[in-house]
Order: sequence, then C-alpha cells, then structure tokens
Amino acid sequence: QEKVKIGFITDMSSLYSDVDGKNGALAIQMAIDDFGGKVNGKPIELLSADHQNKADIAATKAREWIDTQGLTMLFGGTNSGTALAMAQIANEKKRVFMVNGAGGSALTNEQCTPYTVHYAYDTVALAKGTAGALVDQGGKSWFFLTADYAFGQLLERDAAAVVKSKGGTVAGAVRHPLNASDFSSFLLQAQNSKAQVLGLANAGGDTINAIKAAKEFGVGKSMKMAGLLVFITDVHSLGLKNTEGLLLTTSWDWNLNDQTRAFGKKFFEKTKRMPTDIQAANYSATMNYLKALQATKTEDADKVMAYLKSTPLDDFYAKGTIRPDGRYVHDMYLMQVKSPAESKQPWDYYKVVTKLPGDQVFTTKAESKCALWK
Amino acid sequence: MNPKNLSALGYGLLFIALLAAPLLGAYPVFVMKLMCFALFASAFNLLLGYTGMLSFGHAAFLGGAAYAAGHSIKVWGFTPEVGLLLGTASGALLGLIVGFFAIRRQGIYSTMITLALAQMLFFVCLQAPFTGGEDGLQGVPRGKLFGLIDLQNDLAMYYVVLAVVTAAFLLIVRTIHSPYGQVLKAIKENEPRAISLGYDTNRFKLLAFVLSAALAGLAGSLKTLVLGFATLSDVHWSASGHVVLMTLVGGLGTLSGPLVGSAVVVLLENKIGDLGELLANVSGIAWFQTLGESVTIVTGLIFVVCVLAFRRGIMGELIAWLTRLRAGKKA
Amino acid sequence: MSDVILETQHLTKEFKGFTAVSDVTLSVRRGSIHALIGPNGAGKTTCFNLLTKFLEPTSGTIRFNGHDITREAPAQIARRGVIRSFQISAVFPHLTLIENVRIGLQRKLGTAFHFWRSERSLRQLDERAMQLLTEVGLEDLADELTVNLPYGRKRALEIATTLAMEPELMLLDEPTQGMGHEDVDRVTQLIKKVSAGRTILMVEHNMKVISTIADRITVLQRGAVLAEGAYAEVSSNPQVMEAYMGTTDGQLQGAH
Amino acid sequence: MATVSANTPALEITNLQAWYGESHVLHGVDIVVQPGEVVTLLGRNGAGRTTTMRAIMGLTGARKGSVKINGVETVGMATHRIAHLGVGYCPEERGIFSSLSCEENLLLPPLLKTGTPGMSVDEIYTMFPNLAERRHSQGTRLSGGEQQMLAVARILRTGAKLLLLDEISEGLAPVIVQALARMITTLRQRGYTVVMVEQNFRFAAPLADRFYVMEHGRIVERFGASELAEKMPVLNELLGV
Amino acid sequence: MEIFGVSLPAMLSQLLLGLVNGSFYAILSLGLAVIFGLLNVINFAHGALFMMGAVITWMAMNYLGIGYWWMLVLAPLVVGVFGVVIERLLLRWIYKLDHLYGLLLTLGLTLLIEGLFRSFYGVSGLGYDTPELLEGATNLGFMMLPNYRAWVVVVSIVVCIATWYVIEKTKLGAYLRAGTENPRLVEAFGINVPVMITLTYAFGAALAAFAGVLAAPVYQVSPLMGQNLIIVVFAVVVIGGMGSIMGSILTGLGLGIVEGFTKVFYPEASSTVVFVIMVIVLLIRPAGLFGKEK
Ligand SMILES: Nc1ncnc2c1ncn2[C@@H]1O[C@H](COP(=O)(O)OP(=O)(O)OP(=O)(O)O)[C@@H](O)[C@H]1O
Ligand SMILES: Nc1ncnc2c1ncn2[C@@H]1O[C@H](COP(=O)(O)OP(=O)(O)OP(=O)(O)O)[C@@H](O)[C@H]1O
Ligand SMILES: [Mg+2]
Ligand SMILES: [Mg+2]
Repeated sequence: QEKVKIGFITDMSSLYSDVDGKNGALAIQMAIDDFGGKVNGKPIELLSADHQNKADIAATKAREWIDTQGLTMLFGGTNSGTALAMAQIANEKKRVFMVNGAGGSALTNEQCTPYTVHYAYDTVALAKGTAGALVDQGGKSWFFLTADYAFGQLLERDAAAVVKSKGGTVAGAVRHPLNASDFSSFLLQAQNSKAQVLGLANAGGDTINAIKAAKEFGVGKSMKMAGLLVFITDVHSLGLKNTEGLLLTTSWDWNLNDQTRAFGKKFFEKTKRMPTDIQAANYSATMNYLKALQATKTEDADKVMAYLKSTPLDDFYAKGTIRPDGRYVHDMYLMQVKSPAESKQPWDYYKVVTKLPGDQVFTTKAESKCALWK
Repeated sequence: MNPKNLSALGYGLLFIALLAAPLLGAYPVFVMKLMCFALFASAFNLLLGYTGMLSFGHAAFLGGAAYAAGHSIKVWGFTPEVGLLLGTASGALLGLIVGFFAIRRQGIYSTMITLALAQMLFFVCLQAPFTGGEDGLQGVPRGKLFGLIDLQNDLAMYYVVLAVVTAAFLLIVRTIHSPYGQVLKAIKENEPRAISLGYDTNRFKLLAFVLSAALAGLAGSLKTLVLGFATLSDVHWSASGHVVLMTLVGGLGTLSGPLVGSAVVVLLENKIGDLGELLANVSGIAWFQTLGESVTIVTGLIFVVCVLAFRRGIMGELIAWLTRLRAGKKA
Repeated sequence: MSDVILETQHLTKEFKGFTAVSDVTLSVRRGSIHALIGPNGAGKTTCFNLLTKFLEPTSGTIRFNGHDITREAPAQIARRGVIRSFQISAVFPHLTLIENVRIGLQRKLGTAFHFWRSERSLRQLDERAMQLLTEVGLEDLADELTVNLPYGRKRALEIATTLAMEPELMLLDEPTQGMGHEDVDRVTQLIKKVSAGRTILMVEHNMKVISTIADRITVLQRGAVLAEGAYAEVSSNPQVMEAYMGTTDGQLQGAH
Repeated sequence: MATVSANTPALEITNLQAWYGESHVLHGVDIVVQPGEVVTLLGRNGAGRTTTMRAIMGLTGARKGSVKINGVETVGMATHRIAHLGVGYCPEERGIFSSLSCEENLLLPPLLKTGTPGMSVDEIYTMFPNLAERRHSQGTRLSGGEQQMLAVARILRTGAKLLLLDEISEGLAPVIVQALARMITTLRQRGYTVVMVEQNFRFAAPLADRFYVMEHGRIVERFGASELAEKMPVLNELLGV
Repeated sequence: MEIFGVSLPAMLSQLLLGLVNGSFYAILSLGLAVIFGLLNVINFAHGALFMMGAVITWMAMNYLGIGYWWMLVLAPLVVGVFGVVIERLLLRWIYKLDHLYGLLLTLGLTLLIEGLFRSFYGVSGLGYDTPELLEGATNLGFMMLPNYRAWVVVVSIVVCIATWYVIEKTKLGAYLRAGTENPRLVEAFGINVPVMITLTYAFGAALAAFAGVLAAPVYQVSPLMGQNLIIVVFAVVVIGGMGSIMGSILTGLGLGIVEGFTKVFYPEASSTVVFVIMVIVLLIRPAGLFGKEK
C-alpha cells in the first residue's frame, strides 16, 4: 500500500450538509495539509462522498472503498443511521472509524465496536449537559418539545432523567412529528404548562422553526429556552434577535480562546463561515489519527486503536481521553446566546455559562451497555 | 435476425455477464445492489407499464418489506429464506392495502393516493420502535441459506441474489405474456368496455398491484439481506421517485428498460463524484468537482431531459430505432 | 323457462329532481329483436345504463331470466349474459382485431387471473375469433391494430367482441350511428343474423333499420313509455308520429 | 388583409394535404365555396371528410397547401385566429364541456366581429326547446341528441358566417332532423355559408347547392344540385346510397 | 368549560392557529387545482415555487432592501414570470401526454430548483422578520394572537374567494373550465388558448409564491421548506376531490383546523392525520368531498 487513504462519507447535499458537509471535508483536508501531506513516508489522500442521508449509499461506498481502494481509515459524518451502518462495516473490515456529525449514543453504547471513535458530542452529553446545568441554576420545572422519533425521544428521556435526579420536575411534554413546520400550537401548550424551562428535544429545521415561533408568541419572556441540539449555523440563520438568551450545549466554539480563534479565522478565510464544532472536531480527529499513525509507525487498525485509547489528547479542540467503548471524553460547554448588543462581530454568538466536565456529561460506566467497557 | 432472437440473445449475454462478473473483478456487493434495484424497477414497471397505474408509493413496499425481513431475521432469528418469504409476503400485504384504495380512483388521483399512503407508512416507520427510527434497523445477519450455504461469503450471496432476481424477472415476463396479461392490457386500453365484457376490472388491477408490491418487497428484503440493514430512506417518497426515474430512463413499458434504467441511475448516484473528479481532471474545469455534491440537481436534470427529449427511455429508443431500421430495409 | 327474458317494473331514475326514466315497465320476449325508440333525451340510454347497472335505479326492479338483478354489479350482470355496446364506440385501440375478440372469448376459459400461464394457451381461441371476425367481415384485418380502423369498422368489431361473449341478451345502443349506408345495411343484416338464438334490445334512430328487423318496438317519451307494439302498429300511432317522426301525414319513413 | 370583393370565395381550398402524426390522410383536396352557398361533403367512412373540416380549422397534425377564408390565407395561422375570420365549427364528436352547464356551453364561444350578429339565445331556445328545459344541467349529462343540438346551437350565436358542420343529423330523432333541415334553409336565406359533412344523404340532398364526394383523402366527384339526378348511379356506386 | 379536558379558550386558540395553516393549504391546493385543471399537469414544483416566493422575499430584503409589503406584489410577479418561462420552455411539450410525464417533469424541476437554491443558501435556512406594522400580538381574551397570523388568515381567505369567483362565475372562468376539457375546441372557437394556458400556469405559480411571501415571517425560509408541505397539499387535493375550486379552499382550511386539534389531543399524529382522513374519505366518497363522479 503506497498511500494512506482517509474516506469521508457525510451528508453533502441534504438536511445536515450545513453543519458538516463539504466544509467538514475541507477541515479534514486542512489537517492533512497541516500535517505535511505525508505520514510514515506515504502520501495521504482524502476521499469524500455524499451519502445523501441514505444508509445504503454510505455503507456500499464504505465497503467498496475498503474492498477496492484499500482505505486506511473511515470517517463518518452526520446522521446516526448512516454512521451506524458504516460502523458495522468498519468493524467487519477492521478499519478505524472516526465519527463526528452523528449524535446517536448507540455508537458507543449498544452498538459499540472496537474500531469506533465517537469524537465530538453525543445525545447523552447534550441532554445531561444542558439539563443538569440548568436545574442547578434553578430551572426546576421543565416542559419538553420533542421530535417524535427515536433521536428526539432519547434526548428527552436522558434530559428528563437528569432533571428528576436533581430534584426538578417535568411538567409535561409534547411530541411533535418530524418536520412539523408549524409549532405555534405546541408552544401554546408549553406556555399553558407554566413550566420554567422549555427544553427543545429536536434538531435542525424543527428547532429553528420552534425557536422562531417561540419568539413570535413571546414564549421567551415567561420561560427559559434550552436547545438540546443547536448548532452555530442554526443560530446564524435565525439571527440573534430570535435566539437571544437561548441556552444550549456544544463541544466547542471558535470564540473560546486564542487557539480556537486562530483555527476559526483560518477556516473562515477559506469558507466565509465560522466552523461548527463538528468541523473543528473533524480537523482535530484527523490530526490525532495521523499522529497515532506516526507514533505507531503502522496503519494496522488494532494497533492504532490501542494507541489512541491509551494516549491522552490535547489540542485546540479539546483535552481528554478515548475510553474503551470508543467515546472521546472531553469537556463540553453550556452556552447562552448573546443579545445583539453583546455580539461584537459576525459569528460572535455564544457566551459560556459553565464548563461541563467530561466525566460528568457522557455516559457513565454504570449506564453503559457496551461490552467493551465492562 | 428477428427482434425476438435478438432480445433473447441480449438477455442471454446479460445473464452470462452477471454470472461471470464477480470472477472478472466486479465488486459483488455493488452488483448485488444493482440487481436489487433492477428487480424493484421491474416490479414497478409491471404495474405502470402494463396497467397504466402510476404508483408513487412503491417505496412503501420496498421499505416495508425490508423492515419486515430484517426484523424477522435479526430479532426473531429466522433463516434468510424464511425472511425473504416473509418480506415478500408483507410487500404483498401492503400492496393489497394500498391497492385497495388506489384502484378506487383513476389516473393521477390514484397516484396521489399511493403517495399519501406510502407517506403514512413512512411516519409509522419513523415512530415504530422496531425500525430503530432514523438510526435504521442495523446489523441484520446474512445467516445460512437452508442452514447450508453461508451467505457471509459475498460470492455465495451474489449467486443467490442472481438466482432469485432472475427467477423473479422470469415471473414478470411470464405474467406479461399470460392470459392475465392480456386482460390487463385490455383494461389499460378501455376499462368500461372490459367491465361490460364481464371482467371485474378492480380485481385484476388489485392483483397487479399485489404482484408488483410483492416483487418490490422481494427486492427490499434481498437488499436488507445483502447490505445488512434497512433504513428510513427505503420508505421515503424520494425512493418512490427514484424507481420512477429508473423506469423512465430505461424505457417505460419495455421489459429491459427497468434493468438498464436502474443500472444507470444507481451507477450515477454512486459514481457521480468520481465522474466529476474525472471530468475535472480531463477538462481542467474545477467546477466539475462539485458534481458529487449536486446529485439532486443532476437527478432533476435527468428527469427533465428524459421527459422532454428522451421519453421512450434508453431501451425504448433503441427498440424504436431497430424497428425503423428494419422497416427501412424492408422498404 | 318463461318466454320473457328481461322485465322491468316501475323502473325510475331521477337526477337531482329531473326524472330521466319514469315508471318504465318493459318486458322483452326471448328470441326477439326489441327496439327502443324515442325523441332525444327520452331516456333510452339511461334505460340501458340502468339495465346494465352503469347507473343505480332510483326505484323499481329489473328481472333477468326470473332473477332479480336490480342490486347486482355491472360485471356480474355481464357474466349472466347481458352484454351491451356503447353509444360511442368501445374497442381496445392498441390491441389487434383478433386480440380484441379474444378478450371477449377469454373469460370463459377461466384463466383470466392465471398470471403464470403462457399466452400461448389462448391460441385455442383463435379459430373461434376468426369465425367471429368473418361474421362481421373483418377477417382480412385480423392482425391490424384497431386504432387504425375507420369508425364503421370499429363498430363492427365491437359487435364481434360482444358476440364472443355469447350473450343471451344483447343491448345495442345506436349500433348504426356514424355509418355509411353500405355499413348500415351490413350491420343490420348482421344483427338479424346474430339474433338467432338470442335476444336483442336496441336503441336506434334509423327507422329503416328498425322497420327491417325489429319485432317489437317500445317508444319512450320524457322517460315514460308512450306506446308499444309491432312496427306497423306503433308507426301508425299519431302520438308517436307527433313526438318522434315529426310528420303526421301518416307516411312513416325514417330520415334515412 | 385581402379585400373581400363580391367574388372572393368564402372558402377556397387548394391542394390541401394533412397528416395525423405520421399518417398522411388528405392527399390534395380542392374545394371552393362561394358566399351564401351550402355545400355537402359526401364519402364513405374514413374517406377524410372530418379531417378536411379539422384541417380547415388547423386542428390536424401538420397541413400543407392553401386554405383561404374570405381571401385570407390561413395555413400557418393559429387556430384561434382562423376562428376570428368568421368560422364556426361543430365537431363530429360534439365537444360538449362537462364542467360547464348547458347554458354556459351555449354562451361559451365568444362573439366574432364579423359585422353580422348571430342568433339570439331566445331564438335558439325556440328552435331547440330541449335545451331551454335542460339549461342548468351539466353539459355532458344531456342525452346524446341534446348534446348534438347544443353543439350546433352554440356556433349559431357567434355571428360566424362560415359554418362547418360535421354530421349534425347524427343520432337525432326524425323530428329534430327535420327541424335542423329547416334551420339550414333559414341560414341559407340569411346569407350564411355552410359546409356540411353528411352521412345522411336524404337529409343533405334537398339542402345543398353543390356536392363534393371524397374518397381516400381526395375529391373524386363534384356536381351541383341540378345534376343530382343524373349523378345518382355514380353516387350509388361510390357510397351505396 | 372544558372539552375532553381542554379548556374552551385553549380550544378556540387552537382553532385559530389551525386556520393559519389551513390558509396555506388552501392557497396552495387552489393553485394546484387551477393548474391541474387547465394544463392537466400535477405541478409537483408547487412546493418549490412556494419556496421561491419566500426566498426571493428574503433576497430582496437582504440584497436590495425591499421590504415585505412590496414583495407581497413583487415576489408573485417574479415567480409568475418564472412560471411563464417554465410553461413556454418545458411544460408546453407534454400536454398531449399522460399525466405521468407532467408529474415527472415537475418533480425533476423541483429537484433542480431546490438543489440550486440549496447550493447557494444551504439548508439551515434564512431568517425573516415580521413586518413592523404587524409585529406584536392582540389579546383576544382567550389567547394572544400574533397580529401577523391574523393577517395571514384574512388575506388568504380574500385571495381564495376572489380566485373562486373569477373561475366559477365569470366568462374568463368559463373559458378556463372549457379549456381544461378540450383546449383544441376552445381554440377553434377563437380563444387564444396557448396564452391562456401560459397565464394560468403563471397565475398558479404566483399564488404559490404569494403563499411563500406570507410564510416567510412565520416559518424559517429555507430551500427545503416546500418539500414536506407539497405532499400534504397533495393529500388535501385528494380529499377535496379537485372537482371544485371552492372544494379545495374549504378542504384546505378544514384540514388545517383538524390538524390543529390533533396537535392538542394527539400531537404525535398531527402530520399523519391528514392521510388518515384521506383514507376515510376515500372509503366513503371515492371522488373526494367535493369531487364530481365522472
Ligand atoms: N347523469 C345525468 N344527470 C342528469 N341528467 C341526465 C343524466 N343522464 C341523462 N340525463 C338526462 O336524462 C334525459 C335522458 O337521457 P338519455 O341519454 O337517456 O336520452 P336518450 O333517450 O338516450 O337520447 P338520445 O337519443 O338523444 O341519445 C336527458 O334529458 C338527459 O339530459
Ligand atoms: N386522430 C387520428 N389519428 C390517426 N388517424 C386518424 C385520426 N383520425 C382519423 N384518422 C384516419 O384518417 C382517415 C380519415 O378519417 P376521417 O375521420 O376524416 O373520415 P370521415 O370521412 O370523417 O369518416 P367517418 O364517417 O368515420 O367520420 C381514416 O382512415 C382514419 O382512420
Ligand atoms: Mg342516447
Ligand atoms: Mg367523420
């Protein structure tokens, strides 16, 4: 094998293409370039493909790359369905599988494999982070607006559990169908519940439309709004006027410190957008993988995985370790969206409310169903 | 050579090519996927091309069966052959239900009914616990066929798929050239007249629906078995749109059309990135590199071009061309 | 078996307050050619539609061979042997002539749902189909596509297909409409010929045709029966002349 | 626009060819109709008479040759503009609109600026009492014959001076056929030009000034009303009258 | 007072909110019905045209500083012109063919349009603010109704009724209806049918765009915003029966309300309820609520 090939498969044309997409690929390429384009004397090549959110395309592509192109490492993007399908294949074919965009905690839980590294965030961390921190700050009673499918229900369940465990109450929940576009009715129900916090257990367009309608109905005046999965691109498209005061959890923001700002600036120059935490994680994950190759002087997945799991990571993205179940444990942040007045420049949206320690926000050993971590 | 022999020769060559493909280095999983879609498109074409009923909900049969087969194999531990049968049967059952409503109206109304019902199934699959929601039903084992042949082996799996798809295709051919097929043709031409000749046309149309759905279900079950998962995209309406595209590109109402069309569309979907890459390298125009991210745009373009300029589809045009050629020779 | 094959009692059809067929009591004798005539809009076609259940009667009963068929579905009635032709020609345009006729013959084989059987199993019907085509003078065109036929020939084909059903009772709605004289004569003779052994109920405006072949005539007007009887009897009825023929000078002849 | 002099024909067709898709149906038809004439087109089924009418209106696939209406060449003209030259067309298949009531059907064709007003609605209702009675009925719910009446009545209103009538006596009760015959006589007296296609020779014979006989998309015979008697044997042979 | 455990005021407010969604359904299904009527084309692109209306409104605001009120007129105009182009360039060639081809062509067009817009604007959407004049909410006693939503209901009902009147009660409407059945014959009567067809499509497109402008301040403006809506609107059309213009308006509004109530009693089903109703309606009335049996 004369080349090291990294295969990146993500949604480039559909629902989640903004948070990861081709800019996600660009981040990986940036890492490769910064690394010098070569590792162990072999040139590094990035293959990327659009899976259009279809698991079958993702899986066939992955399988084909491994079988016919001799892929060294597989990198999975957004959407848990596609990521899970790829994880199976990476496992079968013994390839390191890095995954960022997908949030499904099953990747390192029920369906964990020895080759998966779940790098950026997962649903458990989002739920625990936001809910835990808010209850601590006095947001005791909650109402959930939940997207009615596995992902939303999971978010709600995890968040509700945290709320209850900390002595809070769940005043109610309304399950809305996916892509519900009109949220006014649900928000009215939320308002009538007189809860203190409105937890948005949904994603993407649903979250955006819910936030917009909340603004219209003045929900924000009587309740605190907490988004369980909100990306900076969502805030960007809604504008601060609509999102001001919204609470959310993220694994990274470009405006945390000088290091992050440096990366943000570099990225912005290429794309005219600030990186999402996923895109930053793509860079970081690639870099650390390449370092592992260099350190182990091999591409053998088992050896590389062993190295990755035994070596603490530390860079502009995060500090932490990769657990036996494949989860990269690092700190997360509870953020609040700034008011238009507070924001000093474009993309300056977040202020840190609290730092959420990694060992508290991710699944605990007791909760884990992953056989590798027993 | 007369057209009949010519087409027999064509199918023969295709079959031999498929037999030899994995030995010649073709990537078996991809070819299997192609065959599944070819069967799906042929099943769809059985309904549209020969009864004139356009179903815009065929994803329901593909996806519904994919889940049923996947679930029964993974969770209940059924053997692959039983799983396939069960998937096919559930396709048929769904076809019976959708068909029951669809045949109550004609033309485009009936189309919209299929779309709406399929959409209902989509919502059910989205929420039902056994489908795994948007994560999909993952990790379906291939198991052992009849407890003997280990399908984990790609090659074994490949020949099983080839056999099943070929058999299903032959069934379609036979159906079209059967007494029943004749009646279907008559109904398509003039339904009131068929009624007045004593045919209960609704039952014929329903059977066509069920047959088509069952075969689509078979395609879905096979696909689950091959790829090891079933996901929401199988039941989404865009999958229904896809199968229409395949049939249209290949040639509606021709037997070989759906085979060719599905190959073209699936190849395009999977290889368009490479194609763009190639074009960019050859022509030096960097824009081509973005082709990989514009699958929908390209798909849309194909639809438009096909409908406007290429209505008979690849095989349809070819057949028409051959006929003209022969007519020219005769004259 | 009684010699009345079809009988209606107080058959009525209303369309939103408009009574198209009102209280029609009709009996058709087995083996006869029975004509239904009347001015435009008298309800003849509607009557046909009721008899074949393409329309649901508002009230009244229809009995065929002694069975009450008032509530049966169109296809069921067809299977009992009541076959109709349409006022507007009804063929399968993209099938060949012989295939058209075969569709009519095929149902009796009982293999109509057999999607696993070969088309070749239908060859056994070809002989009979050719016979029928010959009867209507279309034998030379057996392998033509039906679309390409002129109108008159389509009607002839339609009759051949109807005959294939071996109907006990044939309902013909203006069978000669749109035909040239030659064709009219041919079809008239054809009807006469095929009436052997079966009953025919027909609507026709061409008095020449009626006077030649009809055994019995019922005249409808405004949905109700105005007169009934043999041709000579009906044609001398002044009310009929006034309502239908338009001339009261006693000299009854069709427009043709 | 060409000047309409007294001897400009109302309709002048020269070497008209027409196609449906790839099938060539008219192979050079020549017809001349003077203003105020009633001309009948005879022929067997499928001879191409309907096609001739449709070709005049520009409703066939392709057409070639020349069709002049009041001296104006219409080949290459859009159908709706042909109508505005003062042509009223009553199609063979009647073309009653089911989404319109009987009366809406009647009032549908716009009035043409031909200088002569057409018949008034009252006049029409007097002529066809059935229509008056069923005026609020949905168009296609009328009986076959009623629809036929409506199709004819519809173009009498517009003020079209050249009427193309395709088999209008078809499917009508003898009473109505007689009424139609009277109508055509009246129209002729009022100076209308009429081109009829008729199967029903007895209906057409007393009405027409001149006859054309078509076969296989060509005119094979033409003669005036006065020659009718002597032409009967030929007609018999051609049409089986 | 309570109904099934929900207070009357809450019911009333849900009813009003349902009406807002119903208004969108009504305008969209109306446009679909008009286009289907005359062109015999199931305009799958309706959702994309709706989206274009909204996106153009956003573009005008962000690039040119043209506000909402202007766009209420301009966006339908622009999209209407776009409709003319589509009709002249593409749809024109397929009228004689089976419905299938119209559906496929417009489906392709949808993918194309949405794909293009997406490559420029991504998918997370663009924010659009409520016009100042309609900001705020009115206290109705039982609820705070945002003024903007009230405006949507009123204006869409007015537009719907005006359209209904033109089509069912005027001469122009009679031409449209007749042209729907037999365009060639209508043309033979001297009516310029090709222009009529073009304008009808343009009008349908403009209606969709109008709904898009109305939607911009309510929903997030995004290239995919039409995609899900269009399928629901198809169902509305099947339920209504496409037989009458009034039918599609009433069905649209009615289903909006039913959907609104479902959001209270059984929110999980709120996007399936339309399809369930469709099945029930088809069982009882195969031609739809207002459809005419052929
Ligand atoms: N579906 C319907 N709705 C309302 N009225 C109808 C319907 N069908 C027929 N009619 C009316 O019923 C009357 C009888 O119609 P029918 O078609 O039976 O006449 P007919 O005797 O066949 O006449 P023709 O000789 O002209 O064909 C007509 O006045 C017609 O307008
Ligand atoms: N739409 C069409 N497409 C193809 N061929 C057609 C079409 N309409 C008519 N023809 C053919 O054109 C020829 C002339 O038909 P046309 O309708 O003009 O005859 P006609 O003299 O009016 O006869 P009829 O008495 O049947 O009305 C016939 O052979 C017919 O089959
Ligand atoms: Mg009749
Ligand atoms: Mg004719």
